Amino acid sequence: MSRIQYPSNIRIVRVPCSGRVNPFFIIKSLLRGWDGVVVSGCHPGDCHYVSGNLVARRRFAILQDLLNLFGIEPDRVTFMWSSASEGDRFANLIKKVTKNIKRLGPNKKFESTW
Amino acid sequence: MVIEDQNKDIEQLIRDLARKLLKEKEVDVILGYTKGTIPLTSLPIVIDKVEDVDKLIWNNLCYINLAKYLVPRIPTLMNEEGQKLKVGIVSKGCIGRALIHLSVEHQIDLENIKIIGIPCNGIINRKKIEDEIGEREIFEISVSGDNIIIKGEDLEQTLPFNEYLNDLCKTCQVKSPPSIENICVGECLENPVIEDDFSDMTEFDSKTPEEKWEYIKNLLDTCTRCYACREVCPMCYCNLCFVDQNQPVWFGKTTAYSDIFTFHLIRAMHMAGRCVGCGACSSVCPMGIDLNLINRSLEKIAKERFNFTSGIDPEALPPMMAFDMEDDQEFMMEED
Amino acid sequence: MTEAKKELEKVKKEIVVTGNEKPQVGVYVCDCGINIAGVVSVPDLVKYAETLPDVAVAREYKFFCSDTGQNIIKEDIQSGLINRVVVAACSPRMHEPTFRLVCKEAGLNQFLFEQANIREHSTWVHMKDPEGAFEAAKDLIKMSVAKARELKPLEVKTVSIEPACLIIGGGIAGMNSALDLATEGYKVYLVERTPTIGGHMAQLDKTFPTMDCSACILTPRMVDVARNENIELLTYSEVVEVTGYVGNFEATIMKKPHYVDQEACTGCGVCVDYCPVVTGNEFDLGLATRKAIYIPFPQAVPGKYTIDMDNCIKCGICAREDVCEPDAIRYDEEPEYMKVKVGTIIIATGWDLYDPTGLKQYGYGRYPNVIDGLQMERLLSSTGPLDGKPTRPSDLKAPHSIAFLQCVGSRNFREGGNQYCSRVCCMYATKQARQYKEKHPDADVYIFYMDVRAFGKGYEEFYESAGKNYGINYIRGRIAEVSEGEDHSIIIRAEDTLLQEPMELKVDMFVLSCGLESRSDAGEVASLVRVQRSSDGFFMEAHPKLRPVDTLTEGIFIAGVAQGPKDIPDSVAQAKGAASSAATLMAKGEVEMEPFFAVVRPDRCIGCGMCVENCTYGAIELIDDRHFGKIASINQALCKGCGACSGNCRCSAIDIFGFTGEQIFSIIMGGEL
Amino acid sequence: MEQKVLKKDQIVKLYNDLVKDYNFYAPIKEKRNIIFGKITNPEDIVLNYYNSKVPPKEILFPQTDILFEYKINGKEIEIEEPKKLDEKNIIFGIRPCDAHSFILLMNFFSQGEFKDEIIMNRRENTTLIGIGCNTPKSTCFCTSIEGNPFQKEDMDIFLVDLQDKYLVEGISDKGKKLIKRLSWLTDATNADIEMAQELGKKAEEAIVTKIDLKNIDKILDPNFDHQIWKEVSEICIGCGTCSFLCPTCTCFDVIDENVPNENRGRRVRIWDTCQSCLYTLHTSGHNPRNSCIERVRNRILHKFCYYPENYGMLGCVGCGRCVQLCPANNDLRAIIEKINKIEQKKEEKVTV
Repeated sequence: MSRIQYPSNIRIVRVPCSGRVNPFFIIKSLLRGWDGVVVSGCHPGDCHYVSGNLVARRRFAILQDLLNLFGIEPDRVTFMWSSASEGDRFANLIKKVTKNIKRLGPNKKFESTW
Repeated sequence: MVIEDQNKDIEQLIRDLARKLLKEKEVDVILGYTKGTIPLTSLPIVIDKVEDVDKLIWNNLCYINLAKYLVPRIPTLMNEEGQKLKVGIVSKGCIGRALIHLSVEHQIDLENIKIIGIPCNGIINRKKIEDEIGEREIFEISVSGDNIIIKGEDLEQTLPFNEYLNDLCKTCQVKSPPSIENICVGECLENPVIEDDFSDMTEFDSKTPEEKWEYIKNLLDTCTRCYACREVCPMCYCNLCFVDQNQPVWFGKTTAYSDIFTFHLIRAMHMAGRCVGCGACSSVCPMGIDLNLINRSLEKIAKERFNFTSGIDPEALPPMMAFDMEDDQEFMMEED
Repeated sequence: MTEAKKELEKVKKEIVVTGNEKPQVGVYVCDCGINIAGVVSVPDLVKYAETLPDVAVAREYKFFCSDTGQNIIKEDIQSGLINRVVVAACSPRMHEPTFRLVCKEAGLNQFLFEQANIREHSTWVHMKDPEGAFEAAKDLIKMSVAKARELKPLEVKTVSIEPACLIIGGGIAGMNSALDLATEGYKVYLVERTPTIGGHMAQLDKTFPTMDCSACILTPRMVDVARNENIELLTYSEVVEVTGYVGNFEATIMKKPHYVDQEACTGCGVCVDYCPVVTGNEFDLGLATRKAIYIPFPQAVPGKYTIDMDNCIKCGICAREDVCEPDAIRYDEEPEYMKVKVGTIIIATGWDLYDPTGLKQYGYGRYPNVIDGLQMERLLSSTGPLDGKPTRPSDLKAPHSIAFLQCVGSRNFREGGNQYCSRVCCMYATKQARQYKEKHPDADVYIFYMDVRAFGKGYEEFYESAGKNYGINYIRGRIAEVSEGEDHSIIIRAEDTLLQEPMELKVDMFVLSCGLESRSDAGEVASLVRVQRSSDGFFMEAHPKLRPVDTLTEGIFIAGVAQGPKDIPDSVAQAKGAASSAATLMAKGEVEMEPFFAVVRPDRCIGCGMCVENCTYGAIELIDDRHFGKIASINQALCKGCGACSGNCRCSAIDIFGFTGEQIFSIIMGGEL
Repeated sequence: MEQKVLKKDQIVKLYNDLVKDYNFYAPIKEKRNIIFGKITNPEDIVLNYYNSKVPPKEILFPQTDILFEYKINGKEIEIEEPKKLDEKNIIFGIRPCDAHSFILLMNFFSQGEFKDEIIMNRRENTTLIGIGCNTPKSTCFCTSIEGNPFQKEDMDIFLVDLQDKYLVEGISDKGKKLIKRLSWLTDATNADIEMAQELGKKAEEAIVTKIDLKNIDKILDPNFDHQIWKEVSEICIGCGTCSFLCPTCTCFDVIDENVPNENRGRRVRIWDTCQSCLYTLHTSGHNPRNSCIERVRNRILHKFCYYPENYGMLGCVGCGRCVQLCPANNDLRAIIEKINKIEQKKEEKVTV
């Protein structure tokens, strides 16, 4: 967005709405060996699909709590709101995520690569 | 009143109510517990005759959540024409909660059920006893006064009842099923109010992610993936559990810790706001894995995030079935 | 058979893909001029793509969106070389429709196409890190190929369109859209929150650069709107809910109570004479008064009266038989709600003037003789409170000297305010200065500016003549602060940046040329109709160049300043554009919906009902299936494919076409670590 | 003298002697459970145990068994076979019932058209050093399956616990050879041998659970549709505990785990159980064993009817694990008792 630069070590998977993001996607990505997962959706109230992000927010709140319970560092999985017009914000958040994950180091807890 | 006497009273209550329901043809069968064939167990039983009522018992080893027998996946309680029987179900608090939650999720019709409410006085943690006794065979377990008496070969040991309760029972605030008009008989709770500070979780919560990871790993890594925890759980009624799904095969089924971990993590995810805290999963685990920590945490998440306790109100929607603009979102990342 | 006929036959040939055969993926990596090729090596990307599983062919071209580029893809499809298409280029927002059409025309199901966005997601955002950009582009291609291998053909679904349009906002933009659509024969519901249409333009006196009278050109249009049979004018009303989707929106409109029966009121105005309550008149920005029972201004449409209940003391005088002959007063009126079905929606909610109170250094709100540009407009207006003989507020004397300050609240990167240029202030200040000089040729008029932007037709000439023929002093410089001198005069301290020297100037009146802002409730409107706003707060267009009146929500258009600051001609042009876009959609009578809706796997569904509760659109219900018992069932006409149901389903019993579990699984497994 | 004596404090020596050439498995306590684990420190070996919770079949037939890994390079497919198949194993402390289960397992894996070479290989390389059960549990019923707590035929070397020492007897050639290698073992005295015989008798008497399995296959065969199956499955919750922890159950599932875009993957064998509803689910959606009724029936019929039919012996070793561990206390002993009470149908009815 607006060609604002952000770190090149993220890969984007397109989904229609943050509501589509099943916890499977997140866990599978970690199992696959990705060092971190980011889910980005529209701000509450601005959901293109009215309330998909609110449904998702509850799901993510629970998932985040459980990841925490199971001893996964909270910064491995990040949830954020960022609208289509907030290129700056998106870039800043991605920079922050990258910084956080670099601090954590490689994701070694999930050894499976299958 | 000492535990021993409470048990006698509860047993009497069950038998009286069961006899009455069968006699008055309010129900076709009674689902309850009878004495197990080996120590540290009880045996679920289905009776349909008044003369069998005295087989029904209550002790502190009635750990199976009988609500499980009513979910559609286990369709045995039918008459010859394949119609559902009207069932009277002996219900401690967590069975009542499970029934109510199952009705919220459209799995059972409460109209077909009579909840025989009893004031549960706690379930003994079998694992703790086994740990205590070690490699010696137990022949008999009984409750005397406020103590558990264990007898075996060259063995007689007295253990304080309260210390050997399931952790979930220690914090349980719904000992009798929540009352529903025309469905409940016996002892039920009117409009239960749950107030819980989850102080038992404080110690665990204060651990670092690394410590938690080690703790949970140590807890789960003996899992043999027999899925007894899932099968005994009244809330696990899916046709096809996520772990068994193909197209695609999301998660591995091996005993590698990643796969074990993933199964338990996602099962916990699916239990959030739904677990009724009966502890049956821990009681039945052949490897002795105690899932109470996860179950308590699920209750905590539901309560603290969404002010919801499962299986209390048949009209209330569990957190994952609803959404709210005003939910907390402190976990969402913000710019610095 | 002639060659042409043969050619035609070839084009007609349909490539049958069931989804079960081996995928043959064609990967087309676009240079996009230098946008992509300038950062990463496209030939290397092509070489890489060739190594990916099931890739039959990979090619490079300068612009695959061009005719030649499209034909390259078409030929590969038609020759049977490929049955899946991946174009690695720009955002699918940009060219997904283009390439889908390519597939369709070549006889391949259009949903067997996947776009890898290596421009917006790689070469643009990692421009300074070409190596990283190359790795990212490789992965994005790999992930797209992985998804493409799992693509299944889908059928588009068409839905009929209600030939009616809801227009929110009755200013000059909304009115023009309404008139155009109504003339074309579409039903229009024009909703305006104030008691009259006309909007801000009604407050203006003359319009630059032609100096024609705003009211003279606006009022006839207002009357046209009121008279048009196809337009249902809903003034003093607000849209409170919008449901549905393109072609089939349902809007709930609240008609606020006027407390005066609008049918019965004859607009005679006797009540106003009797009303004992005097309050500030919004229309004149508090520079004049009105009664508690009022019409906003004499030419208001409809010219019926409204009681302002916030100020009414319910004395009952206006309800007296001798005051209101038609007996139109209704103190107990309640809001009315009506539901309308429309196929399209145009948002023309306009703007708010920047409030300069926060800029303490300019004294607005503290010194009586500091006013904003819109107040100046009312002072100059012949229909204004002073009948077009402007005086200054402190002593109601005509000022001898006036200073204007430009860019108040605009182009401001430091002290709050807005970063954008409001586009109209240079011209309106010039116009106002000129108007004042016309009336008081001997007055001293100064305009403090950063630079004058006179970009429109006739604007530069207008500006030139203001200096040359009217003697208006343009001073390049920003004002540091103002203070109040004796007799409420304003002392300005500034720097003349052309002369590079500080200056002090005493004037009788100081006008702040405030910029335009998105309406304070734009956020609520955005939520209501589910469109997005850009970071400046204005509604966001689907594409800044190519789809300036569309929003990202199909069937919803934007017109006028709601989209961004613009002058009257631009607003009207955009309004007509929005009307035309809406009409284009409605003229087709039906619209193709992307078939990306939810599907239930009945063997997995256990009927817990979670999805039913999660679905905003009410698209899911539990049914009793003959074979599977109680299961969820999707109403595809209502489903928008957001996937909230699918994300929560414990049984994975709901999938979303276009974003199936298998496809996303492949993407996750596809990326290189 | 054929019989030797191993002092309990010599077990460390035994381990040290053998660990060079063998993977040494013995009972250890992992968390709260006794299991057969690969020993790295001989101090970990637990000798005061009834039996392991997870049967030692796990060593032959691991719950997760990677059959091979593969990679595709263009048109070439590289297959990497499992390693470590030729490693030699010793299972020390295996109980007679579990040793007998190895016979049952190998019946399945090595007979007939399809032979499982991986498992046959492992079995070939495994030596069983068993210990008799001086104090059987109340749930043990090996004597009802023609076995006994001191049954030594299925072992390579058989030990009897004589409190501070073990009486060591080589049974198979493999076992005898091994004993020869352990030249430091001292000879047993007559008193030791007599004491062992005494203990054997006592142990056999200590088995209190007696179930009548004499005619069970004949009763089961014609009663496939008997209403007793509804009765005995009513409280089954359908978990797989009974079969996962059964030393004789051999069902497995084969799963291919692929990394779709990397052209590599592996084939994994995991335990499966006939108690899972998915076990028999057809692609069509039809499931011939759709409820616990059919599934419980299958388990009983398999062990007590089909297995005897196929291999001439009961498919159960009487270890009692399923009795102890069933979460719903659906006691196999009670089920057999009920089956035995089924009135034998008359001949002519059976033939219909």
